Amino acid sequence: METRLLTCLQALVSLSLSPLPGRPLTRLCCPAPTKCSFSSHRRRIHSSLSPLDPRCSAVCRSDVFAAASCSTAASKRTLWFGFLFATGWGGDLAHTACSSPPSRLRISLSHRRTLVGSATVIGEENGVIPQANGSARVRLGATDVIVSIKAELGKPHPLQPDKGKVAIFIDCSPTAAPMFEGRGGEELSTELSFALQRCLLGGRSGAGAGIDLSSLVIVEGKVCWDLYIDGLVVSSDGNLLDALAAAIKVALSNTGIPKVTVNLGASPNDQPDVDVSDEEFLQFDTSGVPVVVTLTKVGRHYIVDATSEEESQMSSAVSISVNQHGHICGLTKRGGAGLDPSVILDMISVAKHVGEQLMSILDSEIAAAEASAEDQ
Amino acid sequence: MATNPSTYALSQSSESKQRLQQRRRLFQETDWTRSDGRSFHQCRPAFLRTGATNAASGSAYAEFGVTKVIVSVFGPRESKKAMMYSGTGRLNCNVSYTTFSTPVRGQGSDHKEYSSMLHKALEGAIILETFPKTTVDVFALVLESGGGDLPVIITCASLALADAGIMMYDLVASVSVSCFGRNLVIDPTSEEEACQDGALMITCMPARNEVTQLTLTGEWTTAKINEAMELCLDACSKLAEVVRSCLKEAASG
Amino acid sequence: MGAMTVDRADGRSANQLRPLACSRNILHRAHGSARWSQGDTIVLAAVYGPKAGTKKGENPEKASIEVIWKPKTGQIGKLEKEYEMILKRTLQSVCLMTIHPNTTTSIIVQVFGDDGALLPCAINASCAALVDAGIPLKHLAVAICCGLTEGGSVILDPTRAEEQKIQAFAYLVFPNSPLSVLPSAPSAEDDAPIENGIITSVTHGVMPVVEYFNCLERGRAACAKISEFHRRSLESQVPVVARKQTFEVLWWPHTLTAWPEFHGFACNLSEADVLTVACCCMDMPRT
Amino acid sequence: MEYVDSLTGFRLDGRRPTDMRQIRGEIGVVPKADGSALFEMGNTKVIAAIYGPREVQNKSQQVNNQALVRCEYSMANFSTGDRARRPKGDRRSTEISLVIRQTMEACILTHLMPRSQIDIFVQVLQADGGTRSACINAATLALADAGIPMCDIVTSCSAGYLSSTPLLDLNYIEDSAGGPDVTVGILAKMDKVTLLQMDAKLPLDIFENVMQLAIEGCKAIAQYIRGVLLENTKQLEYRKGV
Amino acid sequence: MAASSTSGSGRDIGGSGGGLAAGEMEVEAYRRLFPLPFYERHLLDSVRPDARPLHRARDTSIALGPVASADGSALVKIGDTTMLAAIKLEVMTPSADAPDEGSLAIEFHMPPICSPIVRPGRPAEVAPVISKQLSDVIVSSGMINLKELSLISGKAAWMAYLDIYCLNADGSLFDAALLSAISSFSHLQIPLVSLSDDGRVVAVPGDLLEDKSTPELVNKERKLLLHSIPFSLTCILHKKYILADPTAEEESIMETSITVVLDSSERLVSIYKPGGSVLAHTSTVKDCIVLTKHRMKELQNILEDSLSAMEVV
Repeated sequence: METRLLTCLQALVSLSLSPLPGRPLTRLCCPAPTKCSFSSHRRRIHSSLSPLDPRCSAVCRSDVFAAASCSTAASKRTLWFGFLFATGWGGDLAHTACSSPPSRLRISLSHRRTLVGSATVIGEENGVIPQANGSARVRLGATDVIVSIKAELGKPHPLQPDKGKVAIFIDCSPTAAPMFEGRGGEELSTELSFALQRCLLGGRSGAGAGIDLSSLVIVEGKVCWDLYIDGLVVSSDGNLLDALAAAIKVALSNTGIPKVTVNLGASPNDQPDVDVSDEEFLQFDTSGVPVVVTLTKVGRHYIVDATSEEESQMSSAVSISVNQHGHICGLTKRGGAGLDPSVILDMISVAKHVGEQLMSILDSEIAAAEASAEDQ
Repeated sequence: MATNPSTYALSQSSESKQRLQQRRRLFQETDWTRSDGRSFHQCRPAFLRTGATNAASGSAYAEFGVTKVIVSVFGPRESKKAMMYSGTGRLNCNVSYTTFSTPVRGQGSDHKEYSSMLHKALEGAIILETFPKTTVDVFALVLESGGGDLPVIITCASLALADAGIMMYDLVASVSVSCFGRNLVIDPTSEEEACQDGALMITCMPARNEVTQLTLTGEWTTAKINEAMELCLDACSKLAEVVRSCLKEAASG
Repeated sequence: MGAMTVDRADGRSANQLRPLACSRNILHRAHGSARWSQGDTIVLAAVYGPKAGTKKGENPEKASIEVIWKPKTGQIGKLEKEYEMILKRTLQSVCLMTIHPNTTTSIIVQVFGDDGALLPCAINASCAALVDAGIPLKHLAVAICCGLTEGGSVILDPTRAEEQKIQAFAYLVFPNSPLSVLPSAPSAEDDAPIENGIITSVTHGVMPVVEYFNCLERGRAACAKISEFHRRSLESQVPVVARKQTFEVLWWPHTLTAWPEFHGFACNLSEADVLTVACCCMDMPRT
Repeated sequence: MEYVDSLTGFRLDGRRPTDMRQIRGEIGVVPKADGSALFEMGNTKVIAAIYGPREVQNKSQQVNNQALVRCEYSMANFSTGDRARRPKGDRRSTEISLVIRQTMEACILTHLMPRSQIDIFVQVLQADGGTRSACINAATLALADAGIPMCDIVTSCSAGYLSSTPLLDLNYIEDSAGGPDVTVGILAKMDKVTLLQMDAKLPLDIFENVMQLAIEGCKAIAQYIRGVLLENTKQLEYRKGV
Repeated sequence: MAASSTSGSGRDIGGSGGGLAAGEMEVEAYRRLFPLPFYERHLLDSVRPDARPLHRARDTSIALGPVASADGSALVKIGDTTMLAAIKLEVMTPSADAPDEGSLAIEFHMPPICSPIVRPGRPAEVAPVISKQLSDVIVSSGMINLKELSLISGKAAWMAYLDIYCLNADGSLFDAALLSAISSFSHLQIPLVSLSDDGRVVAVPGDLLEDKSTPELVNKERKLLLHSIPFSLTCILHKKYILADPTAEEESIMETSITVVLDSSERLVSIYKPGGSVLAHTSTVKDCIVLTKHRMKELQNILEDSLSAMEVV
């Protein structure tokens, strides 16, 4: 069965057809039908990007679709927005792919529709989890993750007195897959947690951190915010890391950190009194938070946003986090098969390109969500 | 001794704390000398031996500066009963630390992150098809930690696997590089690791020119990644030579 | 040597054991069980098995023994782990391991009271429980604790308070003396009778070598008495009537304190039924 | 603390004593599962996913004449007000898992699926009292979504007794007041009680009232769940073009 | 036949290089298939498969100070059995009923690398038992005067964490562990400390000792005085044979073992015989004690040699 699936998948990929109905690898068409009504506002960008494969001189066309729709339910306003985009060679690829000479690699990318939901609970802050400081739910096809952010007062690490602390914990709910039952999800959970930490928190010295830790300090060496980022995988259909990273970015964008007033104690050794305001909140700057792009290698191709079916046949996958400057903030490799160093460098340049687009879409949608929240 | 009272390790007096601060500032400058006198692109001397534990199918001991590691390989042997049937072999990795491996006494527990990283680094190099239905266990114990622990564990594990006669595509060598401002420093010590801006670790099979594992933290430009990768790949192939000569020595001796 | 006069808190002489008691077949679900007490040290042992299969790591060509130690309170620690191992190895040497190959016999040892000489008491209880379960044995293992006081005299079966005070003590386990109708088989290895051999010896504290041999001698003599007791209690076995456990409902006059959860398997009750049951429970005299 | 305003008779969150919180059920929230549902009771929000009937994973647990029903209850780290890392398999979640398993097992026609296994996974996203009931209701919806044969639908609701008033559907504040909390599960159509839990003192006549109130709550939920299932079936019909 | 076999390694026959002659292969096969008769044939000739006489222990070596980050450490090898012990001192507040005494915490670890029996996450059954035995023996022998570990009566005292790691388990684990424990205690260098302003005990770096501004030292002694050091020997009892210092293979084939611990003044610290099918008669116990006395002399010499070697360096 497994080998059959593999050959089938490979056949499909080499024909540049996605095994999912309605999701070609290189050409756009309507997303797979879902329950949610999808009134789309469509942006089509035709631009000549530098070719992804330096040996191939074909013009790369980028199609970016973004869609947002608002539906107002009786008691709560639900806001959905989604995007889907693809990069690849123009033309009718289903045919050219077959006839084209076996180039080193063909890059065929298409994200599933991402639904980032921030349900607004009556008169409160945006967020799916009302008791958290910030939260978000991201759906990527059948993958569904929830991220909640909680800020608590803590003490800075003695070796880094001018920085706050961030902890990332990911949990895989058994609802997502029976194999996560009991302690079965632990391995994946810790792997995801570590990968996200690597991508978001920068080096040991704190350089290159996506979350500005020094903004979390209240009194140097005494009081700081401890940011707890809790992720929960509710439904899993591949590409968990990208979904979680996007959810963290969105959740951080609607995170309100309470304003504090500090009364310094009489002597410098005293623990200062901290007054936490429950009315005024400070917004978090999320422009520096990187996005994660996972490129999964199936056969000779690498694809973005692999479903679990596609992941089951992958030889290896590289997750690359890209920030707004186009710098690489973290990289992890999964899967056993080795990769040629030049392929990795090539993947990095593709990820940079995809990441830029993902970033701009996420940013604009966050802005739109904020704007509409303020309107309310 | 059921309830041990809470204890604390001796903290260094304030002078040495200042020294640490000084070092940290020093690392930000463009030119400084490393505490062990190496140049930026020079690795620590590597000492490798096979046959550390005779109860295992294969084992190896590695000493890179202060870092000391023992890896034992068991199997191929019967998989756990709960495991489902598998046509290919399984690889099971575990990394643990001794309580005295770090300057402050630790818990000496398993290191889950390193265990899974070791697994990922090795599985691509082992020909799992050669031992269907069975498991090869790779267990590592870090006797003393002095920086670059994971690369040392991975390299030592590949030597132990070769000692155990497990079929591999190629030997695996691993090297890490730290980034300080503009400088790239290869094979960092734990003191350097504590202050680094970013790190890149490569595990590769030099003869096949394949990267089996790559991790990166901190902010990097593509050009710098390029430079660091080249540096590491070069060091990996040299390290693999050392491993190879150690195996030859063991076979002839 | 002789028995020097030693002052013991409970007025015993140095050679005197605390009152022994043994009752068997007290748990009706276990295959064999025994409760053994030496003064206030009380241990209940239950035997389950032989069950099919052995654990990984055990020799499947032989029977395997598993010991689970349940302390009176709290979690199992290093001391209990050590006891488990000693008990397991001791019982292994007593059982005929080749009769039921590839089976596991579990012995659960529950401590009720610890007033010194806990391990010997547990060994005696487990042995009685093995007999009760009908597990084939070579002979019984009889255990005793010998203490060495600061003054250099040996006391038997010390209490907990004595154990803590004395300089050293030894837990010794001997086989019981066989009552054989056959003339004793010519022992190939040694001329010494089997009851002189030590099955298990565990010592605590520093003692001169001669004192250890002194302990051995005294322990051996005491073990002969204990094995006599063992034999008598086995012979006079009275079948114990197993009491059926009754369904208990917590109640307080006119108030339900706790409603034991019930989840309908076959008995989906109607609302009226529930109340009837509740009323019935409350009318029921408390037993 | 005053849990029921003596003047207006309203509860802390503005409900009347016999009011239930707003309930909402949604089918099919986990696309990969065989059946799934989300159930909300006010701020309490749970997801249930069903996997099965499928081959028994652990052969030693296989039952030859009926299906094996298993359940795991887990709480998200962020489900309560104070963030806490929850180790899996603590006493509370084991107990609730058992309660849910036994309750659902009673209504599933297990004898129709011998030698198979049905897994019920419930995940609490937000906990604001009555998680037990919400989980059972979610599990019922999810089982129906998975098409698992049941003799009836089980619904559950809790009721308590505070400030000398029987209160329906306690929220977290009322639940933690320490008063009696009666959780009832009923088979709606057969009108039978299948789950009853209480761990506090209560005089019998009051217990009767409180239980009656909880049963009324269950019936109301059953009404709602029937509606949700009906709507879902219509959708299915429509999609299949029947 | 006796000389033909190699040390008791558990490796595959095929893995040990194809150079074995056909006759030797048969011996190896016989050893694996019928281990007990194989051993009994050897015992008849009063020799063991590794060419040792029955009463001789394996070669023993002690290396002091292999762990730089510890205050005292030792690597002990008895045959192939390898133990790495290290002591780390930390500061604690002594308990009220013993205000001028420090404390010991002894832990014996069997990491998965040491033996095929141990798997990660499931510690070996014997590890806690040996831990317990070790701390019993070390505490009851009175080797260490806990008062020497006191710093400031009632305020601060040393807590000595002794962690022993078995790197290679090839029989007689307790003997090797005990030897590594006493070796690391004899290597222990107590750091010189002073009291800081906030009442914590801090280390005084070596280069500041001459400095006048350094606060007053709390302690002066850098070495512990070890009284009556315990030494042990494990023997296997099989029929009427006594095999000193068994390997793992011997332990697995012949199950009855007896461990005798004597201190340097030849008093008995422990006789440990947990069950076993062979009964120990008084004469056997006496023989074991005599063997232990011989072994103690050997071990004392080895320990002294390694200590003096260290001082020379």
